Amino acid sequence: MTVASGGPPLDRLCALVKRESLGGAYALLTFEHEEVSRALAGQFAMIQPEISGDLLLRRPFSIMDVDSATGRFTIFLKAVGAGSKAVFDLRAGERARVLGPLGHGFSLPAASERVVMVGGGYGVAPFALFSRVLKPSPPFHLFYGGRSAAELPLVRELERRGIPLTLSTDDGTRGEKGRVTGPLVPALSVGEGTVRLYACGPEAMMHAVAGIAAEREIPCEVSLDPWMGCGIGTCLGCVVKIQEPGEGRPRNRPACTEGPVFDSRRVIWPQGGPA
Amino acid sequence: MTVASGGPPLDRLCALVKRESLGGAYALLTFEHEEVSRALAGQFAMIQPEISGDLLLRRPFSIMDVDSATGRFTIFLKAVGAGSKAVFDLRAGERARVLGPLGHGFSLPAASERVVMVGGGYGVAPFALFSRVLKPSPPFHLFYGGRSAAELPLVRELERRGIPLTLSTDDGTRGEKGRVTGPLVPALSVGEGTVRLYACGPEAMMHAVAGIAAEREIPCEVSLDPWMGCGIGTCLGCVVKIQEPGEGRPRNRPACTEGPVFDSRRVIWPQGGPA
Amino acid sequence: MTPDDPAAAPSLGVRIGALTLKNPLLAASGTCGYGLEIAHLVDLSTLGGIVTKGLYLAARDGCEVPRIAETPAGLLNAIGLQGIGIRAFVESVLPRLQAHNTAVIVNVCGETIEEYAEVARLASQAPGVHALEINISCPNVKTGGIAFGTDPVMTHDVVAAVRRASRLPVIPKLSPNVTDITVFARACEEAGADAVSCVNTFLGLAIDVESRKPKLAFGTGGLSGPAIRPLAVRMTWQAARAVKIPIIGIGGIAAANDALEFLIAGATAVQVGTLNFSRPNIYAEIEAGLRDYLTRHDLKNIQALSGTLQYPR
Amino acid sequence: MTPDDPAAAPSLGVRIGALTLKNPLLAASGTCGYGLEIAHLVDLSTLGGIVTKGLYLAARDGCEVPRIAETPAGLLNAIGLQGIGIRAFVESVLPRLQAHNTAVIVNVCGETIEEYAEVARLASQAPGVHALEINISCPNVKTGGIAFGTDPVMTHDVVAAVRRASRLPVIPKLSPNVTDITVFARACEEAGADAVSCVNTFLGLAIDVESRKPKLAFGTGGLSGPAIRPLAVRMTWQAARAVKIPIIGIGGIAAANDALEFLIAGATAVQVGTLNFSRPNIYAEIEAGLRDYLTRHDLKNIQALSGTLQYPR
Ligand SMILES: Cc1cc2nc3c(=O)[nH]c(=O)nc-3n(C[C@H](O)[C@H](O)[C@H](O)COP(=O)(O)OP(=O)(O)OC[C@H]3O[C@@H](n4cnc5c(N)ncnc54)[C@H](O)[C@@H]3O)c2cc1C
Ligand SMILES: Cc1cc2nc3c(=O)[nH]c(=O)nc-3n(C[C@H](O)[C@H](O)[C@H](O)COP(=O)(O)OP(=O)(O)OC[C@H]3O[C@@H](n4cnc5c(N)ncnc54)[C@H](O)[C@@H]3O)c2cc1C
Ligand SMILES: Cc1cc2nc3c(=O)[nH]c(=O)nc-3n(C[C@H](O)[C@H](O)[C@H](O)COP(=O)(O)O)c2cc1C
Ligand SMILES: Cc1cc2nc3c(=O)[nH]c(=O)nc-3n(C[C@H](O)[C@H](O)[C@H](O)COP(=O)(O)O)c2cc1C
Ligand code: FES
Ligand code: FES
Repeated sequence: MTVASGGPPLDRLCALVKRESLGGAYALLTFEHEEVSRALAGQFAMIQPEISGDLLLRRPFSIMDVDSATGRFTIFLKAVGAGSKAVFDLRAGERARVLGPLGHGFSLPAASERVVMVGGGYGVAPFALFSRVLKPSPPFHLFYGGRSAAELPLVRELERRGIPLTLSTDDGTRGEKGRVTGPLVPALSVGEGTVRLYACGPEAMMHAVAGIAAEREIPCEVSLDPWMGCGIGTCLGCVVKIQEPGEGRPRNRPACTEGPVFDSRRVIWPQGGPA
Repeated sequence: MTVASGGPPLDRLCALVKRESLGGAYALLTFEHEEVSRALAGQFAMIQPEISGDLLLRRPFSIMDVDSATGRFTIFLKAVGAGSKAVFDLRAGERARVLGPLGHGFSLPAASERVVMVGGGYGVAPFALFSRVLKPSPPFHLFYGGRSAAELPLVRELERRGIPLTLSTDDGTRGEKGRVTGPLVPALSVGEGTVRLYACGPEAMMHAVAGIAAEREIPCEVSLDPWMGCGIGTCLGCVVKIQEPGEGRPRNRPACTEGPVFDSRRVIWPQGGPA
Repeated sequence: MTPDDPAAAPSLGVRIGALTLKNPLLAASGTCGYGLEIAHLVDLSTLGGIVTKGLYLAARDGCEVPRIAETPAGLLNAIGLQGIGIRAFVESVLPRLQAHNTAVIVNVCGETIEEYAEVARLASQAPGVHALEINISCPNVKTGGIAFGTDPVMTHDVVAAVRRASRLPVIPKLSPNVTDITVFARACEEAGADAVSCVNTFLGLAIDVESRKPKLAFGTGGLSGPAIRPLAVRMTWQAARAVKIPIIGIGGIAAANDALEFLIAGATAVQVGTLNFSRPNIYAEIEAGLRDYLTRHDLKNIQALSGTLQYPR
Repeated sequence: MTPDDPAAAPSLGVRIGALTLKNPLLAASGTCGYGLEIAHLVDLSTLGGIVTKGLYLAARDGCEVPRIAETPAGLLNAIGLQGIGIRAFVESVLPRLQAHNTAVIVNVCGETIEEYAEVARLASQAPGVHALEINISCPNVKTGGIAFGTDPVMTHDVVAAVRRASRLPVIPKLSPNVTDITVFARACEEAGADAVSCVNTFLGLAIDVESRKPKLAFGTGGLSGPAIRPLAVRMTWQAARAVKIPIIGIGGIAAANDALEFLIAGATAVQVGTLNFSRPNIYAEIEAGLRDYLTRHDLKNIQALSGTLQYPR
């Protein structure tokens, strides 16, 4: 597979070319979409089955992998509600409306920076793609946490790709027991060079990572996960509170066009607290 | 296959066990539904895919065949709009909500009566089932008409069942050229015994057959085809104007519960005219 | 188990004035015939009750067909209150209904205030009628109907007249086709209503573009079904804050969660309408869902849920 | 080919007062940003025009999230008119919009009549604004908005004030949350409006039953999308019969046939709202459908279709 650079988004009715169940509510879905096959890590696509019944809106999914040579991209999907279930239920050969690539992805680390990625739940998806553009030196590492072993369905795929992994589960059924921030904190002080953090997952997890980063003054990017209606900045449903350096107070910014990846220092969390 | 007698309807979520395409918008669909598998000819079922999107109502379909031994029934379906298309698009193994058997079927002929059936379009379906309960003597005959050869998709199936057939098409691409009433009229005067007419198809066709029956004082039943919302007499969407013998004037009667099969002399046609 | 036993099954019983329902689920007027039509598919004794198709003094033929058309997640209808008339109902339907052990609510119609009162009087005299729902909100008739329900003074007068004609609980059914539903809920309360049903159908129009005619023979029709649910929930919430009498929430209920929305918004009971057509056995599913919800949320009875919406500010 | 050539392609051009649109398809306010946001996905020059997100004098932050929730075939929103303010629009957006060769209609908002007039004045002075749509119908703000649009006197006064402040075509946008939309259409006509937009969103409420809170942070919201189409078509038909000025039909348009329903009901142009979110390139499909319809029905121009509904009796 080849990774190429992101370009302008296009809306296409495109076929699901491959569907791989990962057990439970998880699956990998591969679509044919030239523009999205050139997406950058952290970008996403808005997806809806061609026949979508009484659900009007598409749902956002991160790009987990791309192959610009064949014009394909893959998402890692967890069916949680009606919209994601409809995409989950697609069978190979059926078509979906796919608009992408959308949003701003992760910024690349400086040559000297050690990359530490923290993924929770389906939030681990963009790090599969991100790992492909990272150089092995300085080393990068992915902390992948979930509620239980069954909620870490991407482990095998990440291992297959040779991504250095540390696993954790809330219930201890796989990896370290407890939050993903448990093994993360000590790891930040081990190893050479400066660290750069990237986090994507449940809000509470990202908030915690942002706090850790703030405390240690580590640069950190978070990929926010608001509910999105359009993906292109028109519905204003996905706004997040962002404090831009020059501005007097935080403003509501559409995460779809100005994010979903933000510098964690700019984010005003609903929970409040440090960051 | 065995035919048994109709019983009370039941609403079941049942599997599509077989789907046979007949080309174009036509297909034969076989479902598992014990009660409907004991339907009488002329009865129907209200059907909707389990996942029906933003379409609220089921659609009515005549029972084309039953097999009470295996608890299955078959419909002959033409996809015309969104509701029938949704049923048409079901794949084997998928489930549908099926309520049936519903309505009153055709009454049986007297032992001496020669049966002449007239089917147009998907209206031919109930005659496949009806033919199974008719005795070969006195003989019965089915006139099957359509716009063109492509609109007679059930011919092969009817032939396979050994049903005596006369075909006609408006454009002459199969059988006699012209309306189905063309070959019908002369046939009524040939042969022994008294005739009993049964018609099911487009309204104009049934109106014409009812006129022919009235002129010749032949008993005739028509299976009316109004738009139905519920199939059980509650929505009052399917009413037809019926003049009952003892009543001063015609009344709106639900075709789903009082029909769909009516004595053609009772029907007040929107077109007016004899009947 | 005593009623206070914390492990007791939660109670679904509700009270609407003097009327006690074994659960808050009613079949809506015009969507369950006179009850008997659905009795072979639904065990009526498992329902809180049924509301009959609208009844005038005399039998009526209703509108011409087409009478119904589907719209996105909705149903547009102009049946025009075809019905057998109150006398035929009392004589030939009611006796057979009683065996089914469910509350019977008669949907009272009229072209004049006097006719409403007379239908109410006849219904009240008959044994086995438990309450009267006053239909001042049908959009599909040329006289009466919605004309009463979109004028607060006429609403008041019809309700007061029915109130005088009957000792049964009187439940006017509000029209949603108004700027401010609270004005009408209050008019009903002042006229002596025991509860209000909220809401009837929304006036709509669907056009067949090929013929350039309305899809319904009558022209306009009433919109029902899940499409209208957010509007009906909003009106239920508004009405519940405006009056002290109970509200029966109606509009697009297709699942337990939908019924819960109305209850949380302030309804005491709910009616299922359009969904009866496609899901005649929907009540069992909704009832199970309500029980499950009460258990999960540790609520002893469903009345405790009514009006518990935490509205911002 | 001359315009009278029977074989000429049918014309989609329409006139709304002094405003000429190359076709009757407009992108609705609040669903296309300020136009530029969608320009990489839709060739704006193929649209009749775009209506901007609502603009006040100053920038606004809008409501808290969640701001949108899906309902059956509908969308409930309470954005709360987040926007950059008229001055920033005129200075930084308008110059870039002009290159796109489409009609630009500014959606004018205000908390007071004076603010409406001032926004209108600033918009009218700027080059490249083709008309003003007066938003007197937003249900998601605490001051102004729907309060103006559900009172015929206030409707009249706002429209008259904007009329005085601007020479551009003035198009008040009606609220559907009223008993009789014709009263409001007439008030607009009398106040000097050049057309009316029909309609804004319907006030709705969706509840998250687990938390017993509204699904939207603001509480209630405005319902849009195919769910409301039959209601919006009915109102368009009523308004078109009540006034002489043109109507712009809005509500749940998702296909050419939907647009045709509004036109046949009496609209001169239409707006597509919610469907922009899921089908940003829907205009090409609708336009092709309109052309096909005109050809099949042998109509030379789309204006001939307006109000051709054959209503019974
Ligand atoms: C940038 C981005 C990338 C994503 N990437 C992935 C991915 O790679 N894989 C993946 O599986 N998922 C991903 N998601 C999440 C995915 O989009 C959601 O799971 C999906 O939108 C949920 O829709 P649903 O209809 O299935 O569930 P819903 O029924 O919509 O509910 C899902 C959750 O959202 C909440 N919710 C529903 N409506 C609203 C609303 N109006 N406002 C706020 N909350 C609401 C519900 O309460 C519930 O908790 C991503 C989301 C974003 C924003
Ligand atoms: C008793 C009975 C038995 C039937 N048996 C069969 C069968 O065996 N096989 C088969 O293929 N079909 C059968 N049908 C017809 C089938 O039910 C229809 O084709 C189907 O309901 C059409 O629904 P649709 O959604 O596909 O089309 P729609 O989009 O609903 O349109 C189909 C036609 O119905 C018209 N229509 C739509 N809505 C209304 C309305 N509200 N009022 C009046 N007309 C309307 C449309 O204009 C169009 O001409 C039967 C119908 C009845 C009543
Ligand atoms: C076909 C049909 C017929 C109706 N007839 C009546 C009626 O006779 N009297 C009445 O008060 N309401 C009548 N209604 C309104 C319903 O009782 C109910 O208020 C409305 O449909 C909204 O609920 P729903 O969305 O669950 O259908 C009718 C509704 C439909 C769809
Ligand atoms: C998210 C959203 C934001 C909206 N913002 C505005 C607005 O700023 N001004 C306005 O007049 N209408 C606004 N509307 C209303 C639409 O312009 C339109 O009138 C309504 O959505 C009905 O059309 P539809 O069903 O095609 O969406 C908004 C609608 C939505 C869904
Ligand atoms: S998702 Fe619509 S503005 Fe971001
Ligand atoms: S289909 Fe509903 S009454 Fe016949």
